[in-house]
Parts: sequence; structure tokens; C-alpha cells
Amino acid sequence: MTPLIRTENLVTNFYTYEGVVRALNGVSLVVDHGTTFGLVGESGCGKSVAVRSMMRIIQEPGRVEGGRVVAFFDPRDKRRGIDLLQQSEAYMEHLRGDQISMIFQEPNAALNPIMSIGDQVAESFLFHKKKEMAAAVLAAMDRENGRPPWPLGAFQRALYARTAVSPRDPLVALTGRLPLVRRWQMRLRREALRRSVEIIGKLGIPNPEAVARLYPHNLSGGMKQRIVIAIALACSPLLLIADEATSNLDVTIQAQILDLLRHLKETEIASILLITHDLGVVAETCDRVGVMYAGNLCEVANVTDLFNAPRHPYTRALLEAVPRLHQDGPLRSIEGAVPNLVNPPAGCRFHPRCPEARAICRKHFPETVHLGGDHSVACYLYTDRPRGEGAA
Amino acid sequence: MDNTHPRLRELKYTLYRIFRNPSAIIGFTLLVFFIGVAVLAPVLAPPKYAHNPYQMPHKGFSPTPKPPSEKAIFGTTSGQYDIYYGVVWGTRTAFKIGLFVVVISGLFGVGLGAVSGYYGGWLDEALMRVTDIMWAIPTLVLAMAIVVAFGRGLDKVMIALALIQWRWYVRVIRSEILTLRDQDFVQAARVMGVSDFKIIRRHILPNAIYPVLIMASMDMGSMVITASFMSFVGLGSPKGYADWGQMVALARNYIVGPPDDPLRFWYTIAIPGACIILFVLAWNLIGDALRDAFDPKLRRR
Amino acid sequence: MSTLLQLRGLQKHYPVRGGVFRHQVASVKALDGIDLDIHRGECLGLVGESGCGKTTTGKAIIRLHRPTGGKIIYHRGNGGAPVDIAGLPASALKRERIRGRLQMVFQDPTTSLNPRMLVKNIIAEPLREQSSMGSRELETRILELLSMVGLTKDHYLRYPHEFSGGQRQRIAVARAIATHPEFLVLDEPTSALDVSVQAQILNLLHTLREKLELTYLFVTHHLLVVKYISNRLAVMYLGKVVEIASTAVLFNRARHPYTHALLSGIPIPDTGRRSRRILLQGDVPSPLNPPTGCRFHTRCPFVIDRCRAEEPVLKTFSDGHRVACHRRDEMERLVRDRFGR
Amino acid sequence: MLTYILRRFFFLTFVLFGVSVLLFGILMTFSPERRAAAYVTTPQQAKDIPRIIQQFGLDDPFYVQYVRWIKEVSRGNMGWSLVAARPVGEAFWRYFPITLEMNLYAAPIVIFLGIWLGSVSGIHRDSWIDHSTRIFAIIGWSLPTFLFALVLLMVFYGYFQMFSPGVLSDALAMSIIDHPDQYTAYTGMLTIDGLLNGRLDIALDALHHLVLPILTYVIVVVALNMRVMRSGIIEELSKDYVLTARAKGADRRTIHYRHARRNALLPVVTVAGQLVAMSMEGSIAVEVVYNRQGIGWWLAESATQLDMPVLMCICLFMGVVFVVTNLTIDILYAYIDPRIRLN
Repeated sequence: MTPLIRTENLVTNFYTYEGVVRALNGVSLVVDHGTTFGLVGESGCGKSVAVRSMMRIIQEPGRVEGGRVVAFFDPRDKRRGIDLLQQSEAYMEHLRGDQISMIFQEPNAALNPIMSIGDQVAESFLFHKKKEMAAAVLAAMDRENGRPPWPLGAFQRALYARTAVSPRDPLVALTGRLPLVRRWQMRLRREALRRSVEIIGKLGIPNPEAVARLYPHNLSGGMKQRIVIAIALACSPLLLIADEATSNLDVTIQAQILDLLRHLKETEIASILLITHDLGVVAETCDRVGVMYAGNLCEVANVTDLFNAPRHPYTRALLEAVPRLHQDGPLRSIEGAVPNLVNPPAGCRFHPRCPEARAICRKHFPETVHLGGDHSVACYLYTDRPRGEGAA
Repeated sequence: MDNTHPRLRELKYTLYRIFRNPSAIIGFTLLVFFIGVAVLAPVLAPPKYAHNPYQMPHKGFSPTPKPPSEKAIFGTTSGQYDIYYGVVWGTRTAFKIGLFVVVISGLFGVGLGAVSGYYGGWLDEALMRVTDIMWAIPTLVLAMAIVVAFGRGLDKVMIALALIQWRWYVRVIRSEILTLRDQDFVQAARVMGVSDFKIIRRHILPNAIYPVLIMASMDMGSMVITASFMSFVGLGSPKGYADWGQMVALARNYIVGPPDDPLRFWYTIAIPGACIILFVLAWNLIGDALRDAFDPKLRRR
Repeated sequence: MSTLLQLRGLQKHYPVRGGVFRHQVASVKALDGIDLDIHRGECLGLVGESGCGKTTTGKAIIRLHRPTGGKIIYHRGNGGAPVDIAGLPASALKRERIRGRLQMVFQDPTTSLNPRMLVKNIIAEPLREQSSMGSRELETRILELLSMVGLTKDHYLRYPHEFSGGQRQRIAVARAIATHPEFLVLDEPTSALDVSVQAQILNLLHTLREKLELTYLFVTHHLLVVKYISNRLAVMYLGKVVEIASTAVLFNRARHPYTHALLSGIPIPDTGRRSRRILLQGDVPSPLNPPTGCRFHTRCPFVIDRCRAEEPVLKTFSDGHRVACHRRDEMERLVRDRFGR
Repeated sequence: MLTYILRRFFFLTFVLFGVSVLLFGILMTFSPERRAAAYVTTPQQAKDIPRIIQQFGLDDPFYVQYVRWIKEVSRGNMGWSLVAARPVGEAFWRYFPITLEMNLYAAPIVIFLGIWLGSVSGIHRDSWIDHSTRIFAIIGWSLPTFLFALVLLMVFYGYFQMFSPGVLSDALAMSIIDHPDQYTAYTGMLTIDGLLNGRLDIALDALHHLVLPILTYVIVVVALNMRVMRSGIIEELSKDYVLTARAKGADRRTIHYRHARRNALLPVVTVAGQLVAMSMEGSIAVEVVYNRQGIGWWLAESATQLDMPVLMCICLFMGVVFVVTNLTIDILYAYIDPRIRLN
């Protein structure tokens, strides 16, 4: 398996009035090429923060303060990793939506209410596919009339020609901003819209031309979620991050969306990083699973291993706390509540609720140990060493 | 967790949030200063006319203002009224105006808005149409019309402003209540058979009152501005009454001095003017700090 | 088993106003004729997707709103004559002491507890309204309630925001059982909570039901939760009940295609059981303008002409299983042939 | 959409009716004798007050008088203005252009400056630029217009001898009054009329006299606009769709201007009504202090001389302005916001 993206000891803090929220406490995970990685945990455990840190879209007052996010996005050399945290913001803008994209939890809020659906999807193309689209427009112009008949047309054609070479050309950027003059891009926009209609149609939305002209409030929740997926998929990314993408949807709609994601995974995108609190969704869609608790990744394993032989006490407790289809006997509950991350417990953050806590658990955070079969766990049941000591 | 009473702990927390903001500190300092002046007015400036302390004493009738001296530390204004005396007692006038207008219009507006927002229906509809009508005319213009109809005087100005300003409170409290009315805890109270009156008093008002407090704080300032402008154009307090607006009006003809010394009479306008601005600023800073402190989005998670 | 509540043709239509003078132009048919019996001592699960009217049903029973039609017949536990509470005014509900007997636990404890009241006062409120207790007596009762839901005296003088989500829901439960109710509407009581806490609350509700001989109407969209806690299930779709059966029967031999779709849509937290889903096309139609005939026909994979024309009624099988579907008798075979489940 | 506009229209006519009843109610608190005095234009008539009361039916029931009054008003007869010494309607058209001129210049400044400052401070939240604009806003908010105008007058006119009060300098004003054949008042607005008459000096002088009033007015009024814009931007930037845009690869510029600002403009549009009210109040203070004979000055003068017909006229006028503004805002809002447009 070749890794697609890897985080190493990712640390993210939020500087709020109440104090520093230590949302991520050194998270290391690997998403491989061609797999679906599930990140599970309860609300506030830092799973959203983790992926947002990976995409570097943490909002104020949060800051990524440590670690590395290594992406292996180079199609020629899959071993060559780039640390995203070291890249410029412009580089990230270029990457987001093109190679990594994201779907959000709340489809009602994820779309701009005063922009038409078509325009919102088209933005993805305008950000990343200007070059290709300008070339297409240029070709179409040449087909229509051999030579541009009037000076404005020639100007327009020249601009398209420059865009087709380099979309960041200063003249293109300038004329693209001036009022009135920027209308030369009309054909580019039309091309982007045409492509968005295409992608909307591809996601199984009936009558995509009409839908592209609508606004978010005209659509139902399930439809909106499809549009959000269309935006994320527009440029065929390598990695799709789905942040609780189905949690707020009804069962039958959730089934539709999960089915769609599974289908896309087979046809369009390399890997999916799926964030959810629903163990059922994980069991059905993921290949590998990471379990998070209070800003730490406690266990990573293949999905069958995790469900059949969970190692970390938290994973075990979690699996016993959810009702099963063939549930007999009462549910086991985890006593206590998720800790406040402004003032997290020292040592292993799960120790106050852990039935197997030992003295050392209260002092130091355990090192992550690799058990056989790609199964890793951070718990003193399997190691004696705290993190930071003896690590290679 | 400490063992103080939870209400005390809440209060402490609220105060902490308010005073985290430097503007609150400046605002409250100014306010404390003004309150001090108002309370101590008889000590700071012993009244000459015991039966009517608000009447500014004046020595002579010369129209030309006199600069600060030992006799009048802030100088005298046109008509030889003592600026120091006027400023000190004017503080009381300002509080009188602000408190009267805000308390009357606040109580009236909140009561009306609460009932109409909670019950809805035709009552709400009718009330909203009446406030729509009230909204159509700017405060100052309507106040002028009312004062002209009722006659001049500071008391009339105060009544006129109170008659107009309630519309703000109705609007603020109503929009709060419309969101609170369908909250689960109000519904829960209804399931328990709590009467409407108790629901409004116990569940709705305590949760809706902060925007009203912010509004009231800002209003304390703006009402004093409006009233002083009315005095300035001659609709408010009579001549010689200790009122900042009135004193600015007395200074009006002296803002430009003789050609060789154009700013000679600066004190006539600067001192009462500064009082008005600082008074209003104090309330606005407090209002601003309250707005930040009570912002539900920034409060606890 | 005696009946506690009988819903007969329960309706709730919300007017939609429009036009220049805001006259009523249409109505949202949130509930359109619900027939349901709730037996004493059971936990009846009410499931369906958002907007199907399950919460509206729950709120109608405890009279949070006044239904626009139909009956809610309440058989009181103390042997009183059955009353129709659908049309009773609020004052009569209080006078007849019905308010305290039918209570509710809301979905999200952060919004269902007044943030400016102490826990003491939150729990005391129903007691003060429904009984006349002295302050000493009140305090003992509140402490008793707190210990019943697993909280202690330490929590007595606190504000809701000082608690975790699970503890808040415990407070809400304590408030609901304060007046010795015999019936509780539980409106998605665990869906705002974390998975690890969900089990605490479910177990608490389970023990309370046995201890206090309560009857529950458990409204939820989460089928595995409802399977864990309910004896019987009613499935709602677009303002109608489409199927009622005991939990075991419903999960094994559902007869309505919508129930089948719901059941197949649940993500199961076990590996190796990736069965084929019944994927429904499109969305739930608007309750403003429900489809003619069977309301499910626009999304049903087994639709026949009769479904479009004629509305099916709830028919009872011998084991008490009730289904509203024209093809109920062949449904098992249809599902097996088409989806291999 | 049409229903929406029609519905607004219906309510606005209702509001206008209500305003007129309210105003007439205020007028009716005067005794018939005092109202009769409003009809007096010559000393002879002053003796015939009872006859005037009789003639104009000033002791008739409320509704009779109201209907009569409305009839007169709709015919354009608003009564007699003591301050202007001419009929109110005629005087109105004399004063109105002065006020309108000032507002025409100030409004775009207020709107664009407010939106610009508000977005800059919202985007760069908690930076020095945000703090300074906030301080500026709260001070602007606390400045009484008339006081600020006086101080500006003292500093600029008194000390620097730069901008004199009034609408024109004396010499120019004389030249206009003396030669009515050389100058035609097309609009009544001096800067525009000056240009139309080819008198650049008049236009420039008038503009010169507008500097201080507009400055005063802008500083005081812009705060509201700014504050609404700022909080709008901050709110919009915290919404999820901004995150979606970032995840698409949008740059800051696109997020701020194409997404957040366009959404944040919606609440700004809704306070436009309040802005209009503020600008009317602002006009009064500015015109009184700078001695510009516009509506505001006329109103203040009439109020001190208890000239009720003028107050009625101006109140009614402001009611109309407010109502028309609101209708425009509603339509504009519906146009900008697809959620309303398409329902």
C-alpha cells in the first residue's frame, strides 16, 4: 500500500477566552491510496479539527502548532512527499478543491444562500481548470470563425490565449477584475457552467440544467448534500474528506448518499477520509478505522479487526455502548463525560473513565505500539513506555 | 469548584466578562464620575436659590462671556451665568432626562412587546401596525411636533421622548421573544402547566432582557443628545436652567471671537460640550461592552 | 394489557398564509389522521424520517398544541372515566390534573433547560405547579428525584451549563418524572448526546420505566436505539402511520415497503453484514401537497396502479400487526425477489 | 413577488393613513382659537377669530375636520407658514432643494465609506485597523451632531477662516438676488443650477459651503452603517459556506468579496430606513448650526415659533419619504435575496 497523505504528531490549539483548547494532541495517521479511512469519535474529540488542520482551513482562533502533514500527490513519483504545513497559502489554495476536497456536515449551511447552484459549482472549475477551459473556449472560437472579425473580439481571443498558457498572467488577472472589461470572461464562465451542469447530472440529480439555475433554499437537504459533493468532486480530487457528510440526513437519504460515495470511490477518486460518529457507517464503508478520543488517536486498525478484536479500552467500551441489530442484554455505558479540552486530564486523557486505568496512565501519555496486522494502539496495556521516550 | 452561591458565581463571571473589555472600564469610570458629581451637586456647587437649585446664578447681565477666573473657575457664559455651577447641576438634569425617558419607555415597551410577542395573533398584528406608524417619523421631528403641541419645557421634552422611544423596546423585546417562544424550555414549562404570566416572567424575560439593557444603555446617551438639541433650538429648558444643551445654546453666538483672537470664548462651548460628549460616550461604551459580554455566540459553549 | 391512550383520526394542519392579505391559501398536513393505541406499561417506538409528523404526534398527546381534528382518549390510571383531551382547554387540563400525568423529555437538554434557572428551581417548577408542598418537603422530593436519575446533592445548586450533556438530560428526566406521571413522550432523548452517554440515558430510562411503571412513547429516527428500548414500533410516513407491530415482528417480517427501506438503510455496526440496500428514489414529498392514493407511491419500488388511486387503510393481522399497504400480503416475497434480503 | 410588493404597498398606504391621523391628532390638541390663528395673515383678520372658527369649522367633530384637512392637503393646501411668510406648500419647494442637495452629496459618501470601513474592519478583525475604526465609530456615535457642527465651525471658520456658514458667500448671494434675469433656478440646488446657468463661481462657492455640513453629517451617520457592515462580515465569515469556499480553493479575495460581503450587505440594506431617519435628524442640526435655509432649519424655526402647519407638513413629508424608502428597500431586498425573490 502506498500512502496518499500522512500526518505526524499534528498539534492544533484554539485560543479562546476560556483558555487554550488543546484540540489535537499529536495525531499521526496514514491514509493509503485507494482506501477509505474512517475517523470515528464522539463530538469534540477533534476529528473535524484533524482534517481541517490537514487542509489548513482551521478558523480563528485555532492554530496548527506542530507536526507535519505529508502529502504524496505527485502522480509521477508517489514516494515524493510534500509537507503541506510548510507550503504557502497560495499553494494550498491551488491544492484545495483540486487534489483534496471536502464535504461538510450541514448541507443547509454549506452553500452560499445568495449564489445560484450552478455558479457555486462552477467556482471550482474557475479556480482550478481555467487553463483547460480557456483552451477549450479558444478552440471553440476558432471553430466558429476563422479570424476574429472585430478588434474587441481579437482582444478577447488574445486574452483567452494568454489564459490558456498561464491563468495567473498579470494582464489576465487585471482585466478579470476591472468592471465591464471583465466581461470578456463570459465564455469562460459559460464553459464552467456547462461543466457544472455535467457534474451535477453525473451525481444522479434529475434535470441538472434547471437545478443549476436554482438557489440552495429551493432544494431539499439530500439534494443540497449532492450539490456539496458535486462541488467537492468537480476537479476529480485524489482525496475526498467527508466530514460527517451523512449525519444530519434521514436514513433513506443517508443510504442514497453512502451509496453514491461508494460508487464514486470505485470510479472517480483515489481515497476517502470519512469522519463520523456513527459506527454503523464505519462498518459499512471503511477499510481502515481510526478511533479518536479527546484529541488523541487511540487505535487504528482494519475495520474487521477493529470490530472483532478491539484493543483499546475506549474502543471496546464504545463498541459495547452502541445498540446492535442483535442486541441481547443491556448496553454497557461509559461512565462520566468527555473531558473539557481547556483543562484535559494529565496522562492518558481517557484514564478517568477507563476501567483498566493504572497509576502510570495518570502521569504520561502512552506510546503508540504496533501490534501485528497493521493494528496500532496507544495504551499501557500493550506497552510500558510513555510517548516521547525511546521513540525512533 | 468554589463554594460560593451559584448566583454570586454567575454574577462574578458576568462582571468578569464585562470588565475584560477596556471600553467597559473607561465607560464605568466616566459613569461613576458623573454619578458622583450628580449626587454631590449641592456640596460641589451650593445653590444660590434654595427653592430652585437648577436655576443658574448669574452676576450681572453682560452678554459677553468672561474667561475662567477665581470667582468662576470655568468662566461665565453669555448673561454671566456661572459655567461651573451649570455643568455640575446639569449632570443631574442629564440623569433626570435619561432615566425618566428610558425607564418609562423601557417599562412600557417591554411590557407591550412581551405580551404581543408571546400571544401573537390579532393583538400582535394591531400593535405592530401602530408601531409601524410610529416608526414612520424620525424621533426628533416627532418630538418637536409633540412639544409644540403640548408647549415648551424640559418636562414636556421628556414626556415627548418617552412617548416616542417605547417603539424601540417593543421591537427589541418582541424579536427576542419570537425566538424564545418556541424554545424547548418554554415548551417544557407549558407542559408542566405553568401559566402564561409566569412563563413570561420566569422563562422569557430573564433570557430576553440583555438586548433591552444594551438598548437602554445606548438610549441613556442618545436621549440626552436629543433633549439637549431641543434645548439648543429653544424648545427645552428655559433660559438660565442648568442644562448642558441650554448652555451650548448660550454659547452659540460666541463660537467665533473677535478677529484677533478667534478662539477667545472656547470655554463657553468646550466645557458643557465636553460634558455632553463624555456622558454619552460613557453610556455608549458601557452598551458596547455589554453587547460584547452578552453576545450569545461568544458566551459559554 | 389495558389501554392508556387511544388516538383516533388525529389531525394537525398548519395554515399556510399567502396573498396580499395573508389569508389561508393552503395547509401543511403534518398529521393526517393518526390511529394509534398506546398500552399501559409499554414503550412504543415511533419512527420515521424528519418531517413525517412523529414529534407533532408526541406533542399533540401531551397537548403542547391543539390538534385540528380527531380524538385523544386518555384512560386515567386511578380508575377515572376516559376523557378526550384533544379539545380540552389548558385550564381544564390543569384542573383535571392531567398536565402532571402526561410529561415529555425533549431532544436537546441544552435548549430544554432554562439557562438562567438553578437545577433546584428547574426540578421544583412542575412540583410547585402541580402540588402544594412546603419548602422542606419540596427539597426532599428534589433530592430524591436527583438520586433517582443518578445525580447527587452536589448538583442541587448549579446552573445547567455547569453540566455535561448526559447530566443535563438526566436533569430533564428528573423534571419530567417529578409529578408522578404515568406517560412520557421521549422526543429523540439521546440524539443530541454522544454515543458513550447515549447508553447511560437509555439504561436510565429503561430502569425508570420498570420502577415507576411508566409508559413511553419513544420518538426517534434511530432504529437501533428504538429496537433496544421498545416493545412495539409504529412507522410513520408523511403524516400517516403505515405500520405497527411488535419490535421483533417488525424487524423480521415487515410488511410495508417503506419499513423495509428504513430497515435496510440502517448502518449496522458489525462487519461482514453488508447486505443490499433498498434505495428509495428522491425525497419525501411536501406535506403541503401529499400525493394522492398511497402517500408512499412516488418512491415505492413496488408501486402498482391501485396505489396511485386508492389510499390504503391500516389492516390488522391476527397477531396485532397492522399495515397500510395494498400489497402487504406479498411484500415479503417481493422484497426477497427484488433485493435478495 | 408581485403579491409581496402589493402586500407591502397595502401596508404602506395604511402607515401613511396612520401617520396622518396621528399628526392630525396632535394638531387637535390645540384649541380652536389657536388653530384659527394659523389662518390669520393680516392684523385685521386677527379680530375675526370666532368668525374664522365658524368659517373653517374648527369646532366640528374630529373626523369631519380630518376629512376636510386631508382634502385640503391632497389639493396642495397645507396652510400658512409664519416663518417663510408664504403658503406652506410654496415655502416647502423653496427649502427642500437645499436639504436635498446636501443629502445627495452626503448619502453616497456615507454608504460607500460605511460599507468599506465596515468590511475592512470586519475582515481584519481585532487588528489595529479594526480597533481604530471601532473607536472612530463609537466616538462618531456619541457626538451630538449640533455640537460637532459648532466645534467644526469654531475651528474652521473661526480659526482658519475657511468655510463660512450659509449656502453662499454674501457677494454671490447679492449678485443672484439682484439679477434674476441672468439666473434661473432650475432645480433649486445651487451647485447644479450654477453649472446649468454657466456660473461656475456659484457652483464652486456653493460646493465650498457644503464641505463642513457634509463632513459633520458623514462622521456622525457613517457609524451605524459601519457597525452593521462589520458585524455582518464577521457573522458571514464564520458561516459554513465560507469553509466550503475555502475547501474549493477560493483565495481570500474571493471569499471576502464574492461570498461574505455580498451576504453581509443584506442587513445593511435593512437599516437603510433607519439611515434615512438619521439623515433627516442630522439635517436639522446641521442646517440650524450652519445657517442653511433648508427643511431642517425651517422645521426648527417653525417649532420655536409654534408654527404648527409647517410641522405637520414636514412630518407628513418625512412619513412619505420613510414609506417610499421602505418600499424601495423591500423591493431591493427581494431583488438581492433569492430566498425572497423566488417565494
